[in-house]
Amino acid sequence: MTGLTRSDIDDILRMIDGSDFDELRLEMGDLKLELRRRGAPAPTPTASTTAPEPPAIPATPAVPKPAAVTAPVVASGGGSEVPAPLLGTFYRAAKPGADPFVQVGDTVTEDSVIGIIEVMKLMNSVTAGQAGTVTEILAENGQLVEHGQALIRIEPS
Amino acid sequence: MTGLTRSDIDDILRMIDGSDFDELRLEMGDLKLELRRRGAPAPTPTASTTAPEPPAIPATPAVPKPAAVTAPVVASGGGSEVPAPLLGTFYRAAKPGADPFVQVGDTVTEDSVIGIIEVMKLMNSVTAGQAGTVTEILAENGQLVEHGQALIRIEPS
Amino acid sequence: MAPIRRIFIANRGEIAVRIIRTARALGIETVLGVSEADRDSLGAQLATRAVCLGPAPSAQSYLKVGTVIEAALGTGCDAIHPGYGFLSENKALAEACATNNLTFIGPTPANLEAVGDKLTARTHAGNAGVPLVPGGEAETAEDAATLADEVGFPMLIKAVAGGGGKGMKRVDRAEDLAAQLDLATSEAAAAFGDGRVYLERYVTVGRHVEVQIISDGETVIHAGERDCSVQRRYQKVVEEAPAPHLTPKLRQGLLDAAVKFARHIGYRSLGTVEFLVDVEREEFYFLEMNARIQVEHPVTEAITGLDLIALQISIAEGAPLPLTQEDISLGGHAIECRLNAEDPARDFMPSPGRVAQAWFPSLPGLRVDTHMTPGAMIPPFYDSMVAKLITHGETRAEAIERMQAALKVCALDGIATNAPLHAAILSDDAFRQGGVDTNYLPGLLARISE
Amino acid sequence: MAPIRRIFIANRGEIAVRIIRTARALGIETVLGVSEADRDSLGAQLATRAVCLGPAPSAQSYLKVGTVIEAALGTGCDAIHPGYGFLSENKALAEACATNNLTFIGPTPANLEAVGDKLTARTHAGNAGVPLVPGGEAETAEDAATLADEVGFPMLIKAVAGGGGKGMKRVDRAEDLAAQLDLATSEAAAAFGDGRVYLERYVTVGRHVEVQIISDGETVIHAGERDCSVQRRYQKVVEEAPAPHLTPKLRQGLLDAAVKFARHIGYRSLGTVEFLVDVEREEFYFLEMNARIQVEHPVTEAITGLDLIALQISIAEGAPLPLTQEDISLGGHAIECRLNAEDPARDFMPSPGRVAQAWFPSLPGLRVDTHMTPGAMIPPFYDSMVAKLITHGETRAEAIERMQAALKVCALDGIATNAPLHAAILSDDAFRQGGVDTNYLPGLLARISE
Repeated sequence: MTGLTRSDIDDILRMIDGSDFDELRLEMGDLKLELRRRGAPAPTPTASTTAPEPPAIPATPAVPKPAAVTAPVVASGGGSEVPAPLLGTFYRAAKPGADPFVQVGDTVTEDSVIGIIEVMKLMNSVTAGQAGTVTEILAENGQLVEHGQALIRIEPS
Repeated sequence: MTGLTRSDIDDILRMIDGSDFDELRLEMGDLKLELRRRGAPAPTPTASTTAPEPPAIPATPAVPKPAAVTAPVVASGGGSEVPAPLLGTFYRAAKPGADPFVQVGDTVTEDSVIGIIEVMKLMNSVTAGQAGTVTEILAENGQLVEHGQALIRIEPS
Repeated sequence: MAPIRRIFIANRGEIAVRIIRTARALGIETVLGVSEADRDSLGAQLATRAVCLGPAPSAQSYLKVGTVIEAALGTGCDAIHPGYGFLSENKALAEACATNNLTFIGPTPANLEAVGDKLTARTHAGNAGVPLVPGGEAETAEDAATLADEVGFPMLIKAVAGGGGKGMKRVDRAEDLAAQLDLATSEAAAAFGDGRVYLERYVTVGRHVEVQIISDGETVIHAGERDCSVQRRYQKVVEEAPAPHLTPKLRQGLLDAAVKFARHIGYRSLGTVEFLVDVEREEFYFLEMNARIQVEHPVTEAITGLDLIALQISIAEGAPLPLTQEDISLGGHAIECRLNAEDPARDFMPSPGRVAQAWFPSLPGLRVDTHMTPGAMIPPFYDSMVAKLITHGETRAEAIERMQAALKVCALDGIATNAPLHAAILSDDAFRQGGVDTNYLPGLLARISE
Repeated sequence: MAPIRRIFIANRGEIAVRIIRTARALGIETVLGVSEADRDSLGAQLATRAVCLGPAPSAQSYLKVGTVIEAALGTGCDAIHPGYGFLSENKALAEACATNNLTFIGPTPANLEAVGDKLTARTHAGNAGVPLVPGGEAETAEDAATLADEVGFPMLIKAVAGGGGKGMKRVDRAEDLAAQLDLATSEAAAAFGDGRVYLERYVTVGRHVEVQIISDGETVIHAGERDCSVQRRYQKVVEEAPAPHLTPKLRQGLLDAAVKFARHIGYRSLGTVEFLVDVEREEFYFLEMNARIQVEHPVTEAITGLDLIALQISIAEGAPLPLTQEDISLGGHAIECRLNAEDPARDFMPSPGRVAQAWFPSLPGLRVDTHMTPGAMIPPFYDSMVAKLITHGETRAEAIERMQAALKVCALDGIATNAPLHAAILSDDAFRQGGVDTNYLPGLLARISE
């Protein structure tokens, strides 16, 4: 069988434990996994009373993609996050005063530059890595970002 | 299915215990596992997909009862286990040479005596606690059983 | 008696781990009897085997003599170590061991009888010529009133079967006597199943000093004294050895009295004779004898270099003491801080729960006895003591300095502890000067809360 | 220089935890730079903050000078502690610290230059009048052959930029020289990015003895010597202090030579001068100087009572040494066993994985430096050393006995470790007699495997 092994579950628990998540639902083929943190509100978002979404088979809005699993910060409110490829100082624009590379609402392609990370005067441009719409800017301009830290969130198109 | 063994479930329990989660649901093929921390609010049956409906799905053999979460030995291969109500020496028969109280295949009722536990010359009879058919004898005759140790397995009728 | 090969530990927490430590060093196997709440405890992980005695409440697990005996026999143990508290001074357990061919790692049933009932112990002390606080038994309010006339107020009511401050009441005025007597009686009955109490003169300025006794039944020696005057509600908080600022005469008087008492009752095993010391008058009074290993034994181990648990096991095996009084030499000064899972900011409410971080690195002169690990669960059913920090230094000042460093460096997170209280004590001038009495900590707490 | 308030630790494992320990005692904050594989490590949990430098491979995380500097600046640190290994002796890091107004907790860039290149260090030693093993640089096989004619076989090829046994080759016969030279060159190039090698006479019977130097740049003192002769493939396995059975004259000669060398190069910080000692001839030769804290520093701390990391920080802050040579007094004997996650039964194959149990209780005279906790993951990317057990006793025999107890009592389960090897060494007569040379451990291993 192709489902999760015990050590997978172990890893998932650890990961979730260290994240800001309150809840995880995972469906893989015939496997379904749900986790909810102590004190977290009961799972209302997906298919409950006020949700206008079609309660069909969940389109897995809250399920992180495999790539996000190993990132230090995983998706929390839908969409995918673009992680910092290296540690350094994050800049949203090419130079002070210039327009930011991206704003919330912008459409990006895989190759769109979304920011710059400076390490010892070396500038490294960061690309979106996927096409979609920018829904949130997560990292602060001019601040240190760790390797793997979420920079922006994209709703994939 | 070949998936989880009892010790896997034990491990998962321990893991969950050490985490901040109150609840775990796992379905793998024909196996469904639900765990809820004692004192955790019962899940509001919201999600259409995974809510366990007892009448709809009569046989959920691998799902331990909530109480089983804190019990030392949980269900593993179908059926329910009868735990030792106290530590002592377990006897399958009323006296040496006598017929055992129960054998595999026997039908028992809630009040059927399934064995005796001796503590300091005091004999304590152990009842099945539920009606069903004995599928396995787990504890050895004349040996120490711990508090909560599984004595026999019963397929509930 | 034959060498012990497998010990059943009828206890929990840090003392279970402490016993396992010495057993491992001696190559002795261990079986730990645990309650349901302690299945995953460090002791259960470290013991050769753990068996579940029963549900979490002590009365249904740790306090069941029959279950403990059954578990020890069923797991092939040849001895039982009772630790402290729980069944450690329970004569029925010691007797059941004898009838079941198990070695009880503790004193004889007769010893337990001689000191278990505090009135009996008082009588023995009197016969042995050891000074006693004026007082006696009181079955009725009338008895108590008569006694009060002889002895004078303030008085202290104590449980005959007691220990650990339970059933203890201070009475300052005659009009309160009857009510407090009732209260103490019912507390004692609840705590020990024995409602008998006795009364003593309450010595208002006193220090709690106790002497470590080691005896194989023939040779009785001492391993110096400990000062446990820093107490809150009769619970020891900080202990140290040696007791600061005793005159050589007073110290020798205490040591001699303790040995005399132990000899008088034919004591065999480790034990501790507790005294109330009136430093100004250079006088002391017998309080009681604890017939078990003591929580604060590490400070004695630190200044003597002994392994008291190893000695206790060796005595239980029937071996003659491997050392004489002359072999005991005291070096330096040691202090113990009891870290409790309790919140000083909330009137020391217990704070059970899951420990996030538990880190006790090796610092110079620091010893830590604990069952805490990252992720450990502190169940709400038992004592709130979760770790003992012990520092040893060449001088008392060095031991204090090392304890202050330990409190700064070690981490026990996720629960509230009384570590801030310890930091306050260690930096307080009166404590640093040394020789405070049992009124000290309540006074400090009052000053802090102002 | 101003007092350090927040240290960036550019390291991992037990030494990161060790640095945090002293920082906590001093009230200094710490930021630990971790790789992805070390996110959950004990150091990351204990540091005031942890930041992820990059992926697991060291070349992409721990070895990136620019990233380390950026991370230190971005987290508001005012100093960098490089630990040992990784960037600890990297001149570029020390220089980048200087240009970025960060205090490098280590020697000056000039010091690193003087000892980083082993040929340069040899030259300095010669100029300082410190004895050297006959040898020199060899760029070509012809150079090497000429040198061999002068010096004689066996010879040892060493990497100029090297350390830790990498690029080291023993050559016994002239016909093997060219091939081994090639091998050593490419190993050195792979390990250090610098393929230069040099040759020395291979002293067949020698002990590895090193001297701990402490210097503020003005006052140069030593803190005694350490014997690290118990080695396997040039990796130290057991270390001790003081070195057993040295004559007072030989010991003084070593200590004086080390101080002389450190003074000659104007060394500032902690450092260690390593010597090869020919005990029979009462001679010794300079090997190299390690310009950093050493793995085995705890044995020196045990016999001196010093906190070397605290001294290192204080020197980096620009404070004059708070002690003179006369203040250093050596007491007792200390031994360190390096516990590695490796399997002696499988030719010491590394055994990374998840630790089930990690329990190192406080035993008398035992210190444990470790980043292991129950459930800790040992990643496969780094050094296999997972804990250092250090015991201190009044005598060498007592230190050995205490180490044997520690090996029996402590638990590190779930992975294979070299603990059985340590037990074998400690019970071996030759080791117990003391003063074994660097051939000892290979010989013992051969005897065991027979």
